[in-house]
Amino acid sequence: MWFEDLMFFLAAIGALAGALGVVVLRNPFYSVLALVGHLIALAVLFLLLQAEFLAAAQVVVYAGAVMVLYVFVVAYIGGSDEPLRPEGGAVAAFGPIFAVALGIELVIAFAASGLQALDSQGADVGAAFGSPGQIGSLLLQQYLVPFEAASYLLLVAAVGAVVLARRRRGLEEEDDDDERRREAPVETLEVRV
Amino acid sequence: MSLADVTAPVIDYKAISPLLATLGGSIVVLMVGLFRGPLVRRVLVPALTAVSLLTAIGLVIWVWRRGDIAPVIRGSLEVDSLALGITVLCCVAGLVAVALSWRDNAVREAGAGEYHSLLLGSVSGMIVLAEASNLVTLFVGIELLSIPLYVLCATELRRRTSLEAGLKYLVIGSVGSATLLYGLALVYGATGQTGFAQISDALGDTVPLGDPLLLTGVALVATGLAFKASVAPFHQWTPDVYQGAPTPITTFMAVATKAAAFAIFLRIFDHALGLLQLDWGPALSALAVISIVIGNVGAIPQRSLKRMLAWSSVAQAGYLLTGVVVGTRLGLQATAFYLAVYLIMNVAAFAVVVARERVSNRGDDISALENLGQEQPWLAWPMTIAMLSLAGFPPTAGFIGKFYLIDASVSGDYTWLGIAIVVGSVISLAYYLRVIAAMWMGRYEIELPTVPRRTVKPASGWSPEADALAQPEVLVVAVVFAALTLIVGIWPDPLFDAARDVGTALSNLS
Amino acid sequence: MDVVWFLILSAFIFCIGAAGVLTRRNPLVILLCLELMLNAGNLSLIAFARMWGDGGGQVFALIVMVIAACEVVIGLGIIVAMYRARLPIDVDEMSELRG
Amino acid sequence: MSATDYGWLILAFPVAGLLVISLGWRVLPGRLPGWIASAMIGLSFLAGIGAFVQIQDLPSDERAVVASAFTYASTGDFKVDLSILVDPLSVFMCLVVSGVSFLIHVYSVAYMTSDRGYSRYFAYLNYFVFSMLLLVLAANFVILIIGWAFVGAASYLLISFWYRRGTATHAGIKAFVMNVIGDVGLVIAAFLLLDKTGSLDYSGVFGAVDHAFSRNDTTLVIACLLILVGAFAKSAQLPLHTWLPDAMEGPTPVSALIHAATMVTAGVYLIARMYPLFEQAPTAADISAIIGTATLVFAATVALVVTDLKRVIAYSTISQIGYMVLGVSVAAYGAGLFHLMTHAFFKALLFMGAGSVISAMGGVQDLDRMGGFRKSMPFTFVAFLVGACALAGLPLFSGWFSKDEVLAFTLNRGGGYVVLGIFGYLGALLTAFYAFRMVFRVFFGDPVPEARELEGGHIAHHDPANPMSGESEDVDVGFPGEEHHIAERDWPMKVAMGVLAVLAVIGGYLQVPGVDDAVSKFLDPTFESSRFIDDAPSTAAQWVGLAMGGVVAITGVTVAFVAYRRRRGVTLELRDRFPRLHNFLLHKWYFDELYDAVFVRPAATLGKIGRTVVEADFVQGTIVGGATRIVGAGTSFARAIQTGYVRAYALLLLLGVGGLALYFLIASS
Amino acid sequence: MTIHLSIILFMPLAAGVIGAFLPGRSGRWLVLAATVGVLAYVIVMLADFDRGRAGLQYVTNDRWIPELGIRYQLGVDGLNLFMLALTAISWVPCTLWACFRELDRQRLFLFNLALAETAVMGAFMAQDLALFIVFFDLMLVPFYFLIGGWGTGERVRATTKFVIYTLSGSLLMLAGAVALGVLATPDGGQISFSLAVLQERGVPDGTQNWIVLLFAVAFFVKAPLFPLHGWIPETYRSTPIPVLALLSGVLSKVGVYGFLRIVLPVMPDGSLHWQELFIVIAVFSILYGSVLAFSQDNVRMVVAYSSIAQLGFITLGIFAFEQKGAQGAVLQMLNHGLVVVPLFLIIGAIAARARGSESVLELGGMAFRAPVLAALFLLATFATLAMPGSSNFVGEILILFGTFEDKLVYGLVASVGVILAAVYMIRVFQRTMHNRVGPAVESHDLGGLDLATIAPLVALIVALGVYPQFVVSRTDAATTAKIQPARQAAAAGQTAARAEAP
Repeated sequence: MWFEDLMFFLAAIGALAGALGVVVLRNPFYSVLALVGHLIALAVLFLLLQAEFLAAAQVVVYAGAVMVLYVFVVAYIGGSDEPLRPEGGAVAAFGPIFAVALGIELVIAFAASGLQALDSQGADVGAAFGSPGQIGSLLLQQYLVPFEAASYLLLVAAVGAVVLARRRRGLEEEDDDDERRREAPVETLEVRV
Repeated sequence: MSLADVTAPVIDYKAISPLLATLGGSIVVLMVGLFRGPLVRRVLVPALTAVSLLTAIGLVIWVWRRGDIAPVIRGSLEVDSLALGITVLCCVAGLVAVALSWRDNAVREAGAGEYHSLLLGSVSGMIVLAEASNLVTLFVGIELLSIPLYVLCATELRRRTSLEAGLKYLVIGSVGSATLLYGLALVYGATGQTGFAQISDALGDTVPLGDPLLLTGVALVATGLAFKASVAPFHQWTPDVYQGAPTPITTFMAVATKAAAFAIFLRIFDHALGLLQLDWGPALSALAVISIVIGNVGAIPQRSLKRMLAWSSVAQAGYLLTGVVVGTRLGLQATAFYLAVYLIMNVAAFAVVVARERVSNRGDDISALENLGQEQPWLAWPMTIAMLSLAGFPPTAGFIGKFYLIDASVSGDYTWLGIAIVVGSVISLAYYLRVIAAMWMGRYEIELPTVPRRTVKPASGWSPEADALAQPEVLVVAVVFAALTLIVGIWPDPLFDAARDVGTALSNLS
Repeated sequence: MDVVWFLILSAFIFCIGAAGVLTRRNPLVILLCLELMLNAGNLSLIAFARMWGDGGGQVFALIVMVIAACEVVIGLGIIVAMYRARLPIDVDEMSELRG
Repeated sequence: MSATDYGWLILAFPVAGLLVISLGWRVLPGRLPGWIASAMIGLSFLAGIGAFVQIQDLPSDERAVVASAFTYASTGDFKVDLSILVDPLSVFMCLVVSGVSFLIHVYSVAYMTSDRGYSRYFAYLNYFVFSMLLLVLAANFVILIIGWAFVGAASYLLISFWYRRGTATHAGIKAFVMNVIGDVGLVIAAFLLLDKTGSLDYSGVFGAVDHAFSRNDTTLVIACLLILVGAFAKSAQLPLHTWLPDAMEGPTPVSALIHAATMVTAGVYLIARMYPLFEQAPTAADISAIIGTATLVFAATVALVVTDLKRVIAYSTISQIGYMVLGVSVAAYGAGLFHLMTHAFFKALLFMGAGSVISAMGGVQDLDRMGGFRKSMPFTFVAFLVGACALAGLPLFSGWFSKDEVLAFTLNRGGGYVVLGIFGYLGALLTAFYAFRMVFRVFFGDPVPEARELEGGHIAHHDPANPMSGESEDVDVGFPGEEHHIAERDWPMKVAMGVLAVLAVIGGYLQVPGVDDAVSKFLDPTFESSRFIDDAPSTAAQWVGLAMGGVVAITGVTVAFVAYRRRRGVTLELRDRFPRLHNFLLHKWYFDELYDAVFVRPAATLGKIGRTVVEADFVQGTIVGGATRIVGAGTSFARAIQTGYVRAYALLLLLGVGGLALYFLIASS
Repeated sequence: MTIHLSIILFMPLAAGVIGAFLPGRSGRWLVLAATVGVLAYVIVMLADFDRGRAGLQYVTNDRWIPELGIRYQLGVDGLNLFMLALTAISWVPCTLWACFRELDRQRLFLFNLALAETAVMGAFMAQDLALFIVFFDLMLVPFYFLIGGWGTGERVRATTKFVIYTLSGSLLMLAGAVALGVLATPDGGQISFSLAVLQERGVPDGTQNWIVLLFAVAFFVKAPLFPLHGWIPETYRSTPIPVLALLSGVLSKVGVYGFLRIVLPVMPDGSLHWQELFIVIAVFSILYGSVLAFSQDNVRMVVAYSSIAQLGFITLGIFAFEQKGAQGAVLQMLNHGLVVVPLFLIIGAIAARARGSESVLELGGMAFRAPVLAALFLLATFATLAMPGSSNFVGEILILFGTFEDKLVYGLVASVGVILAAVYMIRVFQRTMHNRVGPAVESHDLGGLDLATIAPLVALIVALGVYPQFVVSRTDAATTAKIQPARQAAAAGQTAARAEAP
């Protein structure tokens, strides 16, 4: 028992630290790394909650694949420190306060809730709980539709990414008249109305 | 446990056939789009898209059933008349978008195949959302609806505002869906169920009705959905995104997204959380009033027609919300009815905007409409009718729709919401009438803007000198939907029948 | 360890993510913060799943991961497009549409 | 033909004339319109005779016949027919009105010759006569009010007949508004009567008076006072008299007809007609008598000092009507109406004389500039002199019989009425004085240039000017046209004046105490139900009264003679000695100024306030502006938060979440 | 014989639509013909009308929107008979005017005119509350275009203000109407807006009160009465003359008509509850309108404010809850329309003779060169100030008598308005026709077109003045029936008060 508690605290601290790191670190590159750490910590928590499969997925897919993509992009566009600017300063100042307020509200919600189960280890479940088998059967039966839809969503996302990021004839060539394009989006010939 | 005990669920293919039509359509279009070439780009792809959408509509009519029916596929989808009705609306919106984008730059930028398949993807998302009957499907549906739209908003990559719109929509949209997700999580946590039916059973049973956990979840869910429906104070993305996005996409977003969002609004609040009406009723009605006020006052100073329509759509969302708030069958019917009306009149208006912004060197600024009455009555009349309808004048659909909504709110003991609708409509006159004045009453007092004379790149295939007839498809859309506005205003019975069928969904309503 | 603690932790993560969205101007980082918020949702989902002993929550979480990935992809795509268009990678710069 | 048929005819002829002239005004040549109009009135007079004969044939208790043409308006208890009442009173009035009108029409035929508005003039004139006859023939209150307002309208149109004169139009609007006030009074009175008696017909009302109202019943008194408002507004009695002097802006024949002979006496007719009410409400009757007396004295005093010839006559009219009002108020109906008749004769005559003098003076009406017309206009002189004698009430002239009979009746009532009677004699003294003041100042003394020219045969005018404002005349609208003929030279005028002069002399002998009293006899059937039908003064008493009247009149004339022939300048001395008094009288006791201060200015100010404060500030400013401001504030707020910064949007979104969650948390606990 | 109201109702619109598509200027003849046709048909109806009956005649009653309980229900009774006549009569001269003037976009103008006629006719015919509201709002559309498209000066601003004002009223009424329909529906009953049904169902007093208020706002704005007349000045200034004639002569009646048709019969208790307030508003409007009328220099504005006063009288008569008063109000609705239309046409003629000036400061002395114009104007003026002998006088005296019955004081105050009317109308007549020739004036007499448009109306005024019973006899029964519920309510209230007193 004590071991699990210890693990929880360690993981929780890790998760929070990672999260804070994402927010406070000025360099996006470090932010990404912080997020990786955060994700791993989360994976540990998942384990504590007997979600082995998810923990694995978290580490492999998320902390692995997705973050790598991030790193590539950051490398591509060159993550630069951002200096502070006046505009939106107010938001930057008050934002955290409101966010904290929201968090407190959530905590109150949890604390005030009348559900006894909250203050328990949770229902006693068999060893199969959270196993790939169980997840799989759920995916194939009860949650078939979301599963399929999600897979289709991946396809859509891929297409979208292609649309957005594909090198396109005409963009680079017209770099020189970027400035003009700022106020006058597209232009070739004059039109009388 | 082995695969042996995994029994594949029974799938009612007939019921989900419309969804399959759009899904399949998007794949096919994507594939066909890979073949470059003008014929494919300009003709084949749009045609196929239209076909798949029409098929979907046809299938809906085939599937159409009154009354509440057993959910298909283990309660993931609820193919009832509400879902089907919304499906039709979304498909119509899709068709319109196809027609309007035919000559649009966005298509060429994004590539016809990708563009249209994303469009269909979004439509599918809406269908899924409308049919969703458990939390997971709901969330997937919403994302499937949104993600293609993020992309489509940004497709005019040469236009800074388009990218800005995409970015803003993505960021705010993700915040919204994160909030929604957390809310769903809390609801799930409070009830231990994902299926709507089970949730409504669990209310008061496994969890007390007033439980803070549950209610906080409801609050977050409401936020997430209100965001999608662009209900104030979660509306701020709307004007910017509508203005920045390519106009055909704006049209699609404006009408279809709202339809889907309100479908799920109705399903979750009037069905799953129906028992909590006493708790969320006041909150949602407050939101409704705020949207009505903010949307209308926000629209008044706008010169950009798209932006003006965006603000007005915020107000319209407020009107629609009243139908949800009352939580009665009449409310459900009124909302469905008004969604249809809203689609008809907005499409007419947006079509005209598309037509003008392509030829006018003032873009979508209101001054682009100046003297349209004399120069191009065939564009001026649809716009006029649309504006009158939005303002709620008889004998247009808008009047009947508002009448129905007020009727619903009064019968649901929310008379003051009816008054709010009325007051909102009065304020809205200020900007709707200005548009009409611009078209018919010369340049009087519509001081011309100082916007830089913008030079226009004509979409391929037509001469900029030509008048509206150079883009027949846009003209047809405008005229057809304007005519519909009038027809529905004068002979609304068919639409009412449909609304009544829709009303037979959600059996728990009184 | 009681479930409620996991939940409280998730709440904190959620609001940290929110605070990040509000404070950072680099869209990349904002995307990261959105990830945080989604993960908070995931954590609570899994915690509830544990609490009720119901697999649904875990499946939900799994699908959320997929969705999160999709959002990231699109977000990065837009950022790249902005970069290609020589636009500043700064959300405050992208404020031409207003009023 | 029955009496009522004649009654309809009486009304029909003027209408016919009106239509013919007003529709044919482009084609009718020269003086033809005038002759048509005159003929119509003449016919109407003959019809009057017919009615007179017919009604004499009826037994004396059935001499009130009502005929109804059609239902005018009927809803609920409001039932009104277009019906006329032919009885001795109405016939008497018809005869006087149509007779005098006829003469004046004839006079006008010549008098207005050179006027561009010739046809218009006669159309108006016929319209007036029709209205007047409708008024006297009406058999119920609504028709009465219609005729009442019609004569008002006609008088308005004729006063501002020369409408390019600012003074004329101003006088017109004044007269019209005063008359409307009277109409409203009548309307309210009519309601009160309808409410209590349930009818608007004379017969119904009078029949119900005795049991519907107790004696001096408050409602009835109020109703009678309202009727008096109507009567006094029309008859220019205090305090509603101010319009009549200004009304002299109209052409002289109009002054003669409307503002001396007929319309202004309608009030007298009304009171006589309403006698059942007044006898049931003696308080009202007394008030009316007092006001009548006050008016006659007041007007006479003003007439002493006014120097405008026509205005002098106008004030004398007011004063004389005072006598009539006094008469009918003290139940001397026969006497009052008798005086009405004689007054019609001699006052019309005076106006005609004045008219020819004025036209000889080229429109100038100021006594100070006149003099010595005796030689140049002998005919006018004689006529005017006769009129003056009658007015002054010199023995054997008509005025003497009628006026002094009124006074005799008054004294006969005894009590407080004696006081009224004494004031009446005082008024008679003043009357005699100012009557001959006119005569002496106009016709005697050294001839003024105009008079000399006239003797030299010159009959044309100088370039015309508005004597009131001095602004040069706009000859487009006629008078005084360049080639305007002067009374002496044109026979229709002579005829009219001659006939009237004769009537002014002999008219009085219709009613000589002890000898005969034709008028009273004829009228008696109308007033048979009067309480005072029997207590007429004895013949002896009447003769005493006449004698006193004669003495008074002669005294007045003598004084005038002394003042203006023997010892010139005594008047000037008086003026210098009592300048305040003189001013007071000269300003007609400051009535105009008073009304201006009390009604006109406040109304104007009110209008200004309404336009600026209420309309601009409240309606447009507060109501409209308030709404717009609110919306505007909302607009600027919505714009202000729409900063374009995505993070701000996210913030608002999270705020919304927080707020919503907070609400639900509160709701849950 | 049976009169088909639908034909009357839609003939103009049909003609307008077809005319809009006919080539060249041939469309105008069609529209004109339709207007005249409507007039003819209405005259036939007048002749055929059964004057004795209080109930509806020539009823049309079909289903339109069953879902909302809205029926296409038309009918004529004494109440709206002459309103229809007024509409038909007034539209002819105005259409004539539009047909023979050089207007740009003449076909559009005529189309709007025709649409307006249909809408107004519909509002007067409708026997279903919702249908009434439909036409009530529809009226705004053509007038919005007519004022904004062909007006003068700040026309867009003016027309926008006009529409917003009126619609804010009528939308509130819409809310009220829906509430009325819903609350009147018994449990399980089908909702219905048919006035007959509503009257027989009724709603509880408490609810009636605020619903009546909503209706009153709409009708007061339309009339207009103080303080809801804010749209008057700008709108009247910029509206083209014939449109203005219709606006002031006909449209303003729809509001007060609504009181008699809907409010009093359906919500007697509510009406009673606000009676005092409405009477005060009416009386104040009379005085206010009159005072402002004679402080105006622009001839139009004088007539504008005078009509505020006139409508005040009508409202007063209605809310006197007394037969004479209501009867007078109905009569006065017709009269005011009949005098205002020619008045505005005359003002148009005057402006045409004064280089477009309408200010009394620049006018004067027209009568000499334009005697016919002056004569017609004179008659119209006398009628407007309700001179005895005009039908307006009968209307006003009935209203006053009706008011005196129970509300003597208000009646007396109101009768001051009669005097003021004399002042401002005569003033206008003089300052234009009489006095010295004004600086702007180049007077000449009426042309054939003006004569053809104005003279018949004036003749009609005179005819009615001679025989008002023609109207009264036909309206009496219906009017009495309509105010009966309110009178009963009032009577009940008084008895209750008496019961409490001792």
